[in-house]
Amino acid sequence: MQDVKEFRPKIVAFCCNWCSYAGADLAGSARLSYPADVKIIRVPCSCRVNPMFILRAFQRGADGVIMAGCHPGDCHYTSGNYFARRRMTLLFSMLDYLGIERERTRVEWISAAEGAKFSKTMNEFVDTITALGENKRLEDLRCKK
Amino acid sequence: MKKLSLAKLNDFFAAVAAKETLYLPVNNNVGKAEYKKWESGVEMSSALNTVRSAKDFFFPQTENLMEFKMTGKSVEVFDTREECEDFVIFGVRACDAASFAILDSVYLVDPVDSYYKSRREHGTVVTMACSKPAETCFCGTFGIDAANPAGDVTVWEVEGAYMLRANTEKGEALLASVADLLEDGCEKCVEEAQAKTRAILAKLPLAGLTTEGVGVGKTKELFDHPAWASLSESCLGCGTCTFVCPTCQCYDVRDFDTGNGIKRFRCWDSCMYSDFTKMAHGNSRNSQLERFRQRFMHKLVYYPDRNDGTFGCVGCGRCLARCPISMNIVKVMKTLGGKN
Amino acid sequence: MQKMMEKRALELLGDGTVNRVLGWSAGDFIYDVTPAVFKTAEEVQDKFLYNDFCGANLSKYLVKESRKEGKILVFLKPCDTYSFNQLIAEHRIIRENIYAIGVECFGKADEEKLRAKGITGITGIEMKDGTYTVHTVYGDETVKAYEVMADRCLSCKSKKHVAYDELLGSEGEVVEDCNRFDMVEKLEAMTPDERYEFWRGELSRCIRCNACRNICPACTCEQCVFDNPNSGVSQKAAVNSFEENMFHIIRAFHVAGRCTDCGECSRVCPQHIPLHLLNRKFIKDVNTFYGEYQAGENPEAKPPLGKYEKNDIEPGEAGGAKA
Amino acid sequence: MQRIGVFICHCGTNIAATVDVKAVAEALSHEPGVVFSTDYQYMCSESGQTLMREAIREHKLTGVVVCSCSPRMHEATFRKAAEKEGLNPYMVEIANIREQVSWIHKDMKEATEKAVILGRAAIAKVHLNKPLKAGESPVTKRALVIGGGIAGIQTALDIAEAGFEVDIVEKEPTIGGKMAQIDKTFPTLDCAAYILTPKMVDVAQNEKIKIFSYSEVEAVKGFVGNFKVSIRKKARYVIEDKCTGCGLCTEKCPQKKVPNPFNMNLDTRRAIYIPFAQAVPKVAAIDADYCTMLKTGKCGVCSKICAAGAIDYQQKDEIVEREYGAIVAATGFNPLKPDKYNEYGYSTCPDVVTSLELERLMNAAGPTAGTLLRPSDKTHPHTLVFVQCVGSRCDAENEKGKPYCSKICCMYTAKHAMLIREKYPDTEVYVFYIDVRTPGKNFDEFYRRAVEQYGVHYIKGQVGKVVEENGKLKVQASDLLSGEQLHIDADMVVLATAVEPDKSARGIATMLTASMDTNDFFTEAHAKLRPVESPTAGIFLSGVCQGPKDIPETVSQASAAAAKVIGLLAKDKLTCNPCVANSDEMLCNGCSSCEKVCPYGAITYSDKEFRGPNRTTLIRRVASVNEAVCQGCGACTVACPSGAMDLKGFSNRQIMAEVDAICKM
Amino acid sequence: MSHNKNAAKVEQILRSYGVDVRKCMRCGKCTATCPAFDAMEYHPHQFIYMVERGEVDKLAASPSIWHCLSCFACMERCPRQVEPAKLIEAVRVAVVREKGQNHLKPEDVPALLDEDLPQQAITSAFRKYSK
Repeated sequence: MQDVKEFRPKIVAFCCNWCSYAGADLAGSARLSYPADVKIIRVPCSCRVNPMFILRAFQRGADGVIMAGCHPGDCHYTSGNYFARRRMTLLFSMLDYLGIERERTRVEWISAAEGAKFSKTMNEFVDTITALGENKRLEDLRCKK
Repeated sequence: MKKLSLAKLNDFFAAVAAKETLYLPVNNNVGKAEYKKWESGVEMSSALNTVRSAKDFFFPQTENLMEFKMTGKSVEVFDTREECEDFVIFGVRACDAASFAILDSVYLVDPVDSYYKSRREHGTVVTMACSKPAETCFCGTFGIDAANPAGDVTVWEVEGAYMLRANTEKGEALLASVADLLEDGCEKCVEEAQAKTRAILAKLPLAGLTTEGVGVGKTKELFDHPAWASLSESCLGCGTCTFVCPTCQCYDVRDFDTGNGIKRFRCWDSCMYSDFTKMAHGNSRNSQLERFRQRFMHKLVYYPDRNDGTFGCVGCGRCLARCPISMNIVKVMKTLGGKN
Repeated sequence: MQKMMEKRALELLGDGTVNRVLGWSAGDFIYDVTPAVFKTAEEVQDKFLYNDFCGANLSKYLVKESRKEGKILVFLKPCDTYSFNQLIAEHRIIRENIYAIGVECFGKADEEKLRAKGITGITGIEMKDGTYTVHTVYGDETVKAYEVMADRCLSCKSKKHVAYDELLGSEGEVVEDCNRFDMVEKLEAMTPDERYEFWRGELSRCIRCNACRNICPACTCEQCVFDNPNSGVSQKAAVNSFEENMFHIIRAFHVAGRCTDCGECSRVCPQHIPLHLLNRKFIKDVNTFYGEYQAGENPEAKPPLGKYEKNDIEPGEAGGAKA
Repeated sequence: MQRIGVFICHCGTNIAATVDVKAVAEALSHEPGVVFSTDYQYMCSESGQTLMREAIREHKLTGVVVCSCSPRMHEATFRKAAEKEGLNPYMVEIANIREQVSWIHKDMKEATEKAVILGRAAIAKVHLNKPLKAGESPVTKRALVIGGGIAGIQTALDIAEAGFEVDIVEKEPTIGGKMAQIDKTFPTLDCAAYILTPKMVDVAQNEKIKIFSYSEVEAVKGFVGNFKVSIRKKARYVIEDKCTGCGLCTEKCPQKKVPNPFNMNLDTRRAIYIPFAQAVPKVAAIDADYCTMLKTGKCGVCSKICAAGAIDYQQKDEIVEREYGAIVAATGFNPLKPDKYNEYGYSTCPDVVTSLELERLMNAAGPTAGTLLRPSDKTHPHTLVFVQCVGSRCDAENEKGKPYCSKICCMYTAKHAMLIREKYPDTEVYVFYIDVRTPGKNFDEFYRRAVEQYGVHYIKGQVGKVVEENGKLKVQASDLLSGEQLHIDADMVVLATAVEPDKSARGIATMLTASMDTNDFFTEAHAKLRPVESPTAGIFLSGVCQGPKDIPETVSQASAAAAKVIGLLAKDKLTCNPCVANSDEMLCNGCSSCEKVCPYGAITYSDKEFRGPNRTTLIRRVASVNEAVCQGCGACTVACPSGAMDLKGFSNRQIMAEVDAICKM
Repeated sequence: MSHNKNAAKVEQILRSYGVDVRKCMRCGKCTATCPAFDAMEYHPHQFIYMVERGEVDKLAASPSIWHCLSCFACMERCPRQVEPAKLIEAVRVAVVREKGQNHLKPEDVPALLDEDLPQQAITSAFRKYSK
């Protein structure tokens, strides 16, 4: 048997401060674990997430990027996630169009009360990305060690 | 003079490629010619010329210079230079062949650009005389003979065969290495082919274009010429002309932070860009007029001033064909005084 | 048409309505037309041209020109009027300083298609009754206009002038059965792998000359993020596949909902990359997900990314990988 | 280059049991810019903070990274501690290694690695942090209440009670609103006038309250604490200060045939009128559409008989400019006009009335002086049919009605049925309902009383059609529980029509940049936690303009809105969140993309001069952000193609630095 | 009792006429409106509920569906756009299809037509009287 190093994906999660980041805190308090491959970046609102950040993450070696925000209608800033939803819909569709795996990007609406959903979503996402394997199509070889 | 029967062309390519990498113009997925590595089955393009010039071989669009890394308080520097191997470029036209001399005059004078020099030394240029020039061609204006290109080896296509002439030692060596595929050539056939080509060249719409009004010593006269305003008015400031130009040689040095260290690379720059030669105090040329003027003054005045009257343009016509708004060096020359 | 345009230009210059004319100026080979500002009647008489090779969209020049002293006359083809409107919507051009004349367009020719037919050494082109007689140093060639019509004109979305002060010819109509999304659909029907291969094949030719961006009437930023060293994403060269993707995805995203589909990006690409297919994907998606929207049609309309519906489609539901 | 101090918190064993805190401190000490790195038992404790403060002083730190619990927990604590030591609080960043690491991971090696990465990301961010200063803006200590119904009245009274000035803008000649038209109120059945009138008088007498009656808001400028409002005082042709409200003119005016909207047009009034006896202000107004003098220049009766000389036919609309710190929308509602429902015959049969019309028909001050009579022949009705949910609870695609439940109809119908049965025991009263909805204190008891004590016939079903035949209203209805189709010969049919927001609300919302839902109800900042605030700072909501409500609910909400206003006006200065958007004018195109996605209207544009190439001057339209209004969501930053718009504290480069640090291979 | 029996058939009926029975809030206005009430065993609001419950066969077997006059009053007045008349038509069509034969010859149709009749009423009437 060849000794193959187990593939551990790198996953960036953009979480809005008011819902999803609080949801992640709740997941933590409730000890609802999810893989350490997920690293969270706190943003004020999902509408702060620029498509450039997502591409940047892939460039720098991320294998999956997930954006989590308040449920539509519950945005702390009333409308931010609606705009974010349109932007991500178009961006993801474009990535798909360019032949970049659709599953590498995901949007979830997770409220501050949904610690369980946060954990479940992250577990699922890690599984999906692990199954997909390394990000090859949006990588920047200069950033590989 | 040697002769290569076209029936043996593939054998010839195979024999060359067996020793060193062979590049030649090939049609790409949209039917335009670009230089590609020869492999069995690859066919040479019949196009007059490639979209990008052959300067890429010696002066590529991007090139890593070195890397460095900070660990704690110290900086480590790594030489990332890759050893250049011998290669042959086949099918270079007279204009591009002439452009190498212009690049040499920049990069091979002190301080010598060692990256460029290494490539030049390893490269053998096989040129191909033109037989069907286009309306955008005006190499003759600069004294370049499309029917008799320079290069290490020159090739003419005559009926059913190529005539090959080695011009340099490198060229001799190349032909010697494939001697068993070659027969003795025919000087007369070449002369006939040249005469044919020259007859066509004389009929081209730009055949009468002269360098009158531009050239050595014209800086004062032309710098404040009122025509620059209208000529540059529609320029978009894109870099298309400079990037397809075989003689444009400006580059920028940039650092890329990979997260694990810095990669320092150089890449083509364009004097048409607003951030060209931007320095601490700002830009030296603030308006598109100044930038536009710079490009043409450089090719038509400053360069000849410093190089015994040799112009910085070889008349390949790429910028004429590619400029999004069809403003180009020919229109500039005509406006500044050159007669058609 | 050229005569009428010239006449109006001279009249308007003459009576002082405008002090400049933005039009197309003749070149050396009929097809190499340059956008130009004519300041005198003599210049107009001498150089003004309107023919089947006047494809350049003049509206972007108005960003600078409309801020200059006095009123400028501009000639706009139907598709240019959409860009014109969009620039007005974005406050990029000052309408009061412009006198816009709409001119009819029946599709423009693409000189690349002449070249593709092996026609070279062109010394002149005669255009008559939908036929071009091309004089070359190698003899004359005849081609039908539609054979060498630009691809973007073959899938023209609208022959309607949506903004003008005056019309020469008819106002025109929106093309109802426009086929401009055919290629997008074809790509969508491919597998992700095929799509990936397709786009790699195209985008890998990019030389980052910025012609697409600089000609684009939607790209009028004072400084592009990709040129701004402080943006953290500046790029000067298409160093590798990532940077090619990054530049083109972000550029398409930045003009999403603003791109009028004028097709200038693909026209000017020296490497013949079908960049319009990126923009059209966004246009098609916007139409599918958020209802029909044509940028530039109505300067008052809210852009699709500047509004929302509560029941908009979720990112996970849109598109999706095909087997 | 920043000088960064890193502090790893053990959080007792909360973190330290799973994360090798010493290893993290060691690893992070090698990061660029880090000059100090340590770990400590409890960073949030007094001694932990002291440790941090000493390090700031000793190592001249310019930035601090605390690896601890969620920033939602102690970010403020650490920022305050840093500030005490003279370090700008926004130079402190938190890496969440408790909720995101130690509590969810078991493997120590993995957890430690992740803690280091999160620490690195925070360090990378701090490198780009800039000291931020919260801006301040003054507060105009006066509130504007738009609408003078019970909601507006209550809000104004409560604000005035706290000592702040309040203006009420009411578009009618009097305040009082819908409640003034109502006869009795559920579930206590006390008279609306008895409870409303004293409040109206309080308003009139309160020195802090100024009423702009017969006036409308024309334009709103400014932002929270600093609104500038133009109010149009419509010409009423009566000088307010002179009119004594004696009412003589309203009796002598020869133009008698003016429909009386206060009585739902069931009777008439004169061209000069005071809407009702208890009107506040009690000042007459001339209806220009009917006044003979204004129309033809001949008459002048009122002017002749007015002893106070208050009539002024030359009066013009007047614009008043006022400044406010807060604005309350209390624009109220109207009952839906059921004229699209041909099956109920509202437009054709005078005896088919709406519930508000019935209120007037039962009111002592109404057209029938309180005796219930049929409008058609002024006879006493014996059989009455009430229809519930007219225009409420319709499908979203239904053009005639509204999708929501109007909430108050079940209760006022029970009230009507009960009052009629009490006063006229000889009547039969039928109520056709879909559901009877009575959530509220003593509400269901009230409804049950109508059924059990007063014998009102509640029938589950709907009325299908009403046809007038020989002076009777033939009502065809379904009784779903018995499975029958009923045919009732009724004398009157009463339609419980839906409430709909006042038509003026939409325009007002636009002026206020307050958002509205598809039904034109104002949207609240948070459906549960901020129900009386609009998402736009400084705009508050009171009454039915936010959603259907009964009187007690309206009054509570009105007081709640007042409390919020008082909280705002009590401040001398407003401290702004410094993490707000910021536009780089050198990069801005003025394209308005950002403005379109700003939920707060915080972005404005102006033409500015810039230096162009070669000593030229260019004028460009550029965006600027009002820091007092911006809430820092960042929507604009992504809408901006040129990158001119960025968010302080969460800048593009900061977030990308975090991305880089996290993804670093 | 299952709310899902006959799911496929119900789905087919609903989809064929674009009716959504779940929109019904059981107000009974359709039944209140119906001029053919007395002739019916089941009434319009029950049609809706029966389809929702999957009792299509029971409904199809009832003569009630043929008593609908297709006057569309219920459709006009339904506050929730449930459109009972359309549903009834859908059930009738399903019944007719199951019979697998046409009861009227196409060439006989024109003579029976009255220009003012709504199209749906015509086809509906044909089905009804050719039973």
